[in-house]
Amino acid sequence: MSHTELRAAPHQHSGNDVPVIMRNVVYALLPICVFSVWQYGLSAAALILVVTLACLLAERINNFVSGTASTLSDWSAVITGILLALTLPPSFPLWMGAVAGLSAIWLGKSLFGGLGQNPFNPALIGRAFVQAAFPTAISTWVPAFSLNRFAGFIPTTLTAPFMLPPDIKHWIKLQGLDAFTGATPLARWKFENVAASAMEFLTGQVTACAGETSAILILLCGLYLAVRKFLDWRIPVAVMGSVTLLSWLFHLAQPARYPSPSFMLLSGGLMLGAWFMATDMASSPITPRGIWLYGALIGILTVMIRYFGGLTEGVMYAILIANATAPLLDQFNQPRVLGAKGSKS
Amino acid sequence: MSDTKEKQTSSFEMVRALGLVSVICGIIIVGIYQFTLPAADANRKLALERQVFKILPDAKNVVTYYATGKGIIAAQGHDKPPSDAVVFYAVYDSAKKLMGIAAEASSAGYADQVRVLYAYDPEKQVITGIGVISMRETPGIGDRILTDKAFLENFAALDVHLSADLQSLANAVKTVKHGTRSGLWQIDAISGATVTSKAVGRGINESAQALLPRLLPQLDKLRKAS
Amino acid sequence: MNNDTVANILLTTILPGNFVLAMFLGMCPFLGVSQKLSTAVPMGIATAFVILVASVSAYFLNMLLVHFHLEFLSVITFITVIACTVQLVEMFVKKTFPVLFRQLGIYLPLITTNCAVLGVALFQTARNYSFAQSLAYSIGGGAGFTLALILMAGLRERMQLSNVPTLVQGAAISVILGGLLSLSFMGFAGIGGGE
Amino acid sequence: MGTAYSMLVTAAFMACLGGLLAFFLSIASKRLYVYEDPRIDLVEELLPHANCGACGTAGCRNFAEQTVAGQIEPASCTVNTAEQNKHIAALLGVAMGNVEKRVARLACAGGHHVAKMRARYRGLTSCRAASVAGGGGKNCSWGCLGLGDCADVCNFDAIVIDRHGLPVVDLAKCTACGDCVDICPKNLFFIHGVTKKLWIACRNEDEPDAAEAACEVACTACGRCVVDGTPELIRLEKNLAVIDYEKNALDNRVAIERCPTGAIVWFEGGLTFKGKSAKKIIRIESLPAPLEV
Amino acid sequence: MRPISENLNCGLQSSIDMSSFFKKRVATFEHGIHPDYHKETGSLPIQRLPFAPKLYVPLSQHVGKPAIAIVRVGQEVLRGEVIAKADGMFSLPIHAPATGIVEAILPVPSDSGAMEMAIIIRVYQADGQEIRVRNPQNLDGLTGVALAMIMQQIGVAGKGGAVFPTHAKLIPPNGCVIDTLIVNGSECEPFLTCDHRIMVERAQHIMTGIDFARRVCGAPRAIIGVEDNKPDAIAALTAALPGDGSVTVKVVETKYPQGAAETLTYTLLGREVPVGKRSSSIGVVMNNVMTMAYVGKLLPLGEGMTERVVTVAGPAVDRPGNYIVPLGTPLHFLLDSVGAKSRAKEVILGGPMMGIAIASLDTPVTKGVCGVLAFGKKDDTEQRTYPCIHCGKCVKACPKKLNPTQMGMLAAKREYELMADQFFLAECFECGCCSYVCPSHIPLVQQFRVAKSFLKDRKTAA
Amino acid sequence: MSVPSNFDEFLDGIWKQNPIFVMVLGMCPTLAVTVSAVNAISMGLATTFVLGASCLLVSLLRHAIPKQVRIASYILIIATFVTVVDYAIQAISLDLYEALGAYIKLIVANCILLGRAEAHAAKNPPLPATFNAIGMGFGFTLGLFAIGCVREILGAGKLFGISLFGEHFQPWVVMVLPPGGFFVLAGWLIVFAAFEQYKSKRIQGVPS
Ligand SMILES: Cc1cc2nc3c(=O)[nH]c(=O)nc-3n(C[C@H](O)[C@H](O)[C@H](O)COP(=O)(O)O)c2cc1C
Ligand SMILES: Cc1cc2nc3c(=O)[nH]c(=O)nc-3n(C[C@H](O)[C@H](O)[C@H](O)COP(=O)(O)O)c2cc1C
Ligand SMILES: Cc1cc2nc3c(=O)[nH]c(=O)nc-3n(C[C@H](O)[C@H](O)[C@H](O)COP(=O)(O)O)c2cc1C
Ligand SMILES: Cc1cc2nc3c(=O)[nH]c(=O)nc-3n(C[C@H](O)[C@H](O)[C@H](O)CO)c2cc1C
Ligand code: SF4
Ligand code: SF4
Ligand code: SF4
Ligand code: SF4
Ligand code: FES
Repeated sequence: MSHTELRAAPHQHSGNDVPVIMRNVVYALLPICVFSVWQYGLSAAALILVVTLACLLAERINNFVSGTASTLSDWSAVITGILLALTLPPSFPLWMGAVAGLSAIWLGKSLFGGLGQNPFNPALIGRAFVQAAFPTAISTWVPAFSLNRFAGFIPTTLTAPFMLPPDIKHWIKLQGLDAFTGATPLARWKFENVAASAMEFLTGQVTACAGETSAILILLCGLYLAVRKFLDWRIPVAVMGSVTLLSWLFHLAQPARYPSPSFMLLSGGLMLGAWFMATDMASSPITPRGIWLYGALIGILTVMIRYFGGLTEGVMYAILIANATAPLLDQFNQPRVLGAKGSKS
Repeated sequence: MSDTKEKQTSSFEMVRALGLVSVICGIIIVGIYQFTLPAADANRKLALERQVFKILPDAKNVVTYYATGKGIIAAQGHDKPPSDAVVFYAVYDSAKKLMGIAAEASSAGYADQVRVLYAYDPEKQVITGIGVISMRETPGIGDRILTDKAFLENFAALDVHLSADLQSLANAVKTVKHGTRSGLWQIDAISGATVTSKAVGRGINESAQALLPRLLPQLDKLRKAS
Repeated sequence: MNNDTVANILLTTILPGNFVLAMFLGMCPFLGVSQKLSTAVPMGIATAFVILVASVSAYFLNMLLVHFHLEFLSVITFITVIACTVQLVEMFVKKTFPVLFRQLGIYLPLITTNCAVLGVALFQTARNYSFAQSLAYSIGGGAGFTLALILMAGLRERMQLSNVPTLVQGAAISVILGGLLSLSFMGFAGIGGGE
Repeated sequence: MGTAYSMLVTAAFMACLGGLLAFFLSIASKRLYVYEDPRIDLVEELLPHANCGACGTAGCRNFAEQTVAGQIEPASCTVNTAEQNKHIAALLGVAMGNVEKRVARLACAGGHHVAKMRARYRGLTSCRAASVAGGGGKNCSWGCLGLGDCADVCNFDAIVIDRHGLPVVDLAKCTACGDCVDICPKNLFFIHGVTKKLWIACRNEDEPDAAEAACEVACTACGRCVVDGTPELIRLEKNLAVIDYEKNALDNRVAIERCPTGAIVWFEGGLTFKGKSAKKIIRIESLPAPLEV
Repeated sequence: MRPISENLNCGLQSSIDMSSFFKKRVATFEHGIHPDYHKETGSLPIQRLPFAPKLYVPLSQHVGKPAIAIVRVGQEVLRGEVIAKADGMFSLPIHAPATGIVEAILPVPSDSGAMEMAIIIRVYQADGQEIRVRNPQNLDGLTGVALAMIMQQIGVAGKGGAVFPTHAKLIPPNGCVIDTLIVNGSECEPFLTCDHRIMVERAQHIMTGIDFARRVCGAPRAIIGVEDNKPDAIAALTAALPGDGSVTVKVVETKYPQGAAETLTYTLLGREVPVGKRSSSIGVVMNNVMTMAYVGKLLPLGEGMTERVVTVAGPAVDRPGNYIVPLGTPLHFLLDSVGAKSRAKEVILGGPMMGIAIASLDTPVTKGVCGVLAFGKKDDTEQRTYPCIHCGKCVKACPKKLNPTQMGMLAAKREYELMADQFFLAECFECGCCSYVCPSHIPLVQQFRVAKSFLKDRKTAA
Repeated sequence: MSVPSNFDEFLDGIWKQNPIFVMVLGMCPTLAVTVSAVNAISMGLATTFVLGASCLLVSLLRHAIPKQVRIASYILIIATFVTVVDYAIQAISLDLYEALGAYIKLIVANCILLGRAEAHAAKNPPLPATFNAIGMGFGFTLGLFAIGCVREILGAGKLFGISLFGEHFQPWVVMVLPPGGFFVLAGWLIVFAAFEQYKSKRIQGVPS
């Protein structure tokens, strides 16, 4: 008989390895993509495709430069791409989407050493980068369910690279939606004090980013991942819990000024953020107590920025700032070792 | 390096050395200050006039005044405004006729203080234009207050007439969300740059509230001035 | 006179107008002393303390300068007072906490050349802050500096355990982290400002 | 206000300020004075800042303190260039000290081409990791696993793993820091003075036959070196020849000449010599898969 | 203390609806994992394995000092005869596992890969191989150390894995009062079923052993903890319980590593073993069921330990089952007998979670070997490892509530001291839950073993 | 000291000890004022002047100043020259003064200055001290300029205020915001590191 083999214990494995987890996240994201394409048409489809390809390209180039084997097969760059695309407005010029994808992977991930090493959520780094770089384009909104959405692209989509996107007021008029103000529900609330109804949110009848429109769908897809233990349920629960609690307190105190918890939960990127982006494991804490605090911090910051900040939406920045605190949260919330006295390591 | 055991320096030596260096440095600074003062002042005056000409193109002569609680005084001869004074500039045309008042308004914008100069027409009691003195707002967003035609329209005749008791503005100047302007005293914000727009409105309101009640009763003094 | 309320100044200087992340003050210690939490925290606190002292002394010094019409001496007098304060603190720490001194040794003098300290003195004067406002400004500035330093230290400790590519190791990765932190802090825009 | 006047005020103001601060500082510098020998800083500056501890102190600063205090000789820092150490000695006016250069020596010669494997280890590329997983799979359980932990920890890049999977120490680069000694799970590295020339490159304590079956260059405890070498220099212990370096290790190359496997070697001029009767191994490729006994 | 009927009820309940979610949950600890159990051999009765032509009997089959050989090469030995004597209190004698002749005293491979001294016995194939030498003694009224000294003579070491000499473990350390003897029947490792079969077939021996053990350690009560996936064992034990209620059976959740001393103590008593201390400091001593069974069987007869029950299983084994194996049987013979040798690629001593893969099939079965698993060719593509993605699954799996993520990252940078000083490296009992769940296939436990081994070497060197 | 060695001192500051890319000092102005190339150059030259002048003075006075008041005196000297520059710029161009903001005054606190004064000027004769200081200053200017160019080109589509890509260019606003400063600096640091690595590989590649 030839060589026996020596491997280290344990000799069994759960079978849920990185590609399996990542692939499942992609599956969970697909329904959201499909819904968003149905809502916004060709432009949304093109955007999702281009951003994802940009992410994959960036990842591959990075492999090439650093001389490592291809890491595309771990699927994480696909998630980054899809999530990033879902947080951009459907009318976002494709070239800017590509910039977002490249910066997400390079700035947010590769520079730190790739998979798992990134302290910030790469997709959100990509979005924050383009939000800071192209602030006008990223706050230009188009109506959902416009009539010709499958007949052609929104004019801004095909802007030539490095050029200013054209004005789309005229195009929106052509869609027969004169009343359209181009404001997201959050902006409408913040500046006009009009809160959209829960029904609008649940069915996606609002103006917003490609992937933040049907709260119920996101919730279902997130639940799938939570049930299969591919994400840590504590994070969405902590985020949604703290948002509900805080906005409920504010709402009780001044109902006219502060909207109801259900509005806060359903509007903007909260659902997608809580279920898919705050849960990015690389940039969130690992210890159970750290995770609860992290989720709560995201919730609190989101409410604070929405209520008191200059920006209308705060989920992205809340997650990024909470990412920055994650190492500290971990350090100060080490699990209590069985048999150790006290609560700290 | 050779004497390894340093000896303790006496206090006197230290005081002497530091004192001496201080004095020398002080004198150098006074020297350069005095030397550059005229050029810097000239520069500042030039800059001011340039600004004023932008909002009151026919201006010929600009005179600086201080509006204090006790009345208005010309800045000439004072090297420092009295503590409660509001600085403003009386602007005269080539016929030496008072053609308007210019004053500075400032308030916190998106990134930093936004400082604007506005022109006031004392006859009509309206603001007739604004120019930016300094700001660090985001290019492409905040700096649209300089370029956005619709926004500048607001200041073609922004109503700042005083209330009956002459103690405050009849209607406080206010920046409102884009597309919701409903009074002549309101400023229609730039969509996407609301923060900066509000800073402009807030600054003008503060400045006008402080300046105009002191200024109006004494207008004649200015008319006669030149 | 400036009309910002004390609370607004405090909030603004800590979050959206963070000295390090938005105003670029005190970058050198931010990049230099943020390697480990154990040195970042004392450094942050020491700096915050010096900022406070500098702000108070600058306030009174400025009154003196204004009285004598010597405003043009502001830079030189402020910085001299700061330098001496730092030197005193340094001697004090060396004498009383020799262990801490060994850890912070080379960094203490750095506080002198920390732009944040002089920056507070100069900005509060330029903005005509009252005493209370100056105090808020300096406390907020110090707290913001410490906050940024601590966040950075946490991130950098984590980076030490990651596989950062060799090319990026060292200064570059800290600068990038600083950039990303700064990008995140843009989310606070508008908090504490106006309204 | 005249220029002269403002000059005067300025001068007076600055003088007061400068004087006052200097006064405070002078008081403080007396009250809070801590004496520290300035030479410590100077010496530290001349050190390599490797903080490796090879000199036996707790890092370079500590070394500087100790040299200044005369407790340790400058040459004890083996990482530094001799040049720099001379500077230190000159600075302090002390003797350089005469510390023999020491290097790490490997007590195994069983590369893949001469030593058999029992099992194939799969997992982390690390000797210690392999060694905790059932010993690493080498037939000789004392032998080098060749996965390069030592090369990995050497801060001075002094170790490379050769094509037979054996670490080779670059004597010029090795500073005797001892990291490789600590890390090797089989304890195969020893720090030795370069002047000690005799060396047993094997640690196999197995019975002679088993040892030779496991590795072609193992020490078979045949005792020829014991007989040939200076009396009492070499002895046999647990099926291994052991050199007593207390008893003049410099001696005698004859001790190696009749060794049948070449387990005892002679270092000279940076080269390693085997005896004349040692088997000549010309194989390059790894040995074939082992047969079950 | 529970009445017997309730215990029975518990057992039945769990046999009907094991993972019943809505009903009252069985006692358990926090974290841990639910691997695939593969307990098919649990229903097969124990069989006897033939004697190998040569037995390799290592002198060190327990932790503590190795025994000292008292036979010469060429000497004839009888089955049951002492062939090596104990070297002090923390040592055990070795008995000849078969009648035969001492062929040599040579080092043989051990599970750690190192060579260890062993007495090699050529077995008389014609012999009937009954136990030839016994040394029964009067045990009546003996307790404490006196009983322990006699217990030492039968050479029983812990069968739960740690192989600590049982008599020494049972003597309470100075100042400790033992209030509970926990008998560990959880057998949480996948594949292994030898404890299960022992509980089913030898319940009476177990009870006798428990009685002796309680007499040594002075514990007023004993609790047998059994996982709820072994209803027949629970029923058998319950039926054999002594009437006075001093011994009880408690059903615990089937979860890995339920059987580890710290977790089982926590499950049964809610007590945590303090960091760095032994369980005796909280009044508990724990023994494995098979240890108890052997004590119960051998002690009254004064017979030495010459064989043990071993689970032989795994995908590459043709006739898996539980076998009584003479100590010293080399693995190649064992695997040949069950029809596995030609297919086995990887052979593991112990269970798949904690067992050690062995390098040489010459390695003999010793007192601590509870299972021999043989795996065939694994798919040749190595399990690809990824960098740690910070998923924290390991943190949420570690039954000791350590922080494997942090330790793993530190280990990768060789920060071993930091792991020990700040992250309780020494507390890791190497259960393998962290590696099992790690989606990046990071060999965490192995890293921790490396760290421990490094620190230990450094300590001995210093 | 011969002229070539002075020249080496000068080059050292520009390349081997470049204050921005190698020593990573003086970060505040590096990040704050580099939104345009002109600002960057002006800031760099102002710093160079202060650096040169104060190092000269410090070197001249190096024996006259007691150790305990060393730092205070250096600071005084530096602050003097900073004030000089401050007023000089006010006299030259108010626009520039506005653009550079408080950072001119903050040159005082620029670590490079005190560092040079302490580490070099206080230990060396005037000529090499000044050369070294000016070299550093130019190195600093170079670094600022490199960053300023990128930020102006991407952030405004211009260089030295001249539009490069026509009026339809979409400026990358982030470049003129604080994070952009960090990113561009990091980019240059990486380029610098890559270059050094390439160089050292080349040297090692030569058989010895
Ligand atoms: C998960 C997620 C997170 C988001 N986070 C932010 C954010 O932090 N800030 C932001 O301005 N927009 C964010 N968006 C987009 C907003 O929900 C919203 O559409 C947009 O910000 C409104 O733009 P305006 O306030 O500039 O008009 C996010 C979208 C998603 C899907
Ligand atoms: C990078 C960036 C820069 C910004 N700069 C400005 C600015 O200079 N002025 C301003 O008013 N708002 C600025 N904003 C704030 C947003 O545009 C904000 O959404 C807007 O002021 C809200 O008002 P809106 O309802 O008109 O969109 C900036 C936002 C970002 C992300
Ligand atoms: C992870 C782990 C799992 C264990 N599983 C079992 C088990 O299933 N059954 C068992 O009897 N002992 C198990 N043990 C050993 C026990 O901790 C304990 O040492 C043993 O039950 C003591 O009995 P003994 O001395 O009779 O062997 C395990 C230990 C560890 C660390
Ligand atoms: C539940 C879950 C959520 C994820 N969320 C994100 C995300 O928001 N952004 C992202 O770039 N990658 C996300 N990923 C993918 C992956 O974690 C990410 O690419 C790593 O951060 C890369 O190191 C997610 C993965 C999972 C399993
Ligand atoms: S000498 Fe030791 S550490 Fe080095 S390769 Fe051999 S076994 Fe590994
Ligand atoms: S690790 Fe070993 S080879 Fe490397 S320098 Fe230290 S002693 Fe020499
Ligand atoms: S092996 Fe150690 S660290 Fe891993 S889960 Fe088990 S006890 Fe925890
Ligand atoms: S399970 Fe693996 S990948 Fe996840 S945190 Fe632990 S070590 Fe990292
Ligand atoms: S330049 Fe160094 S702290 Fe500002």
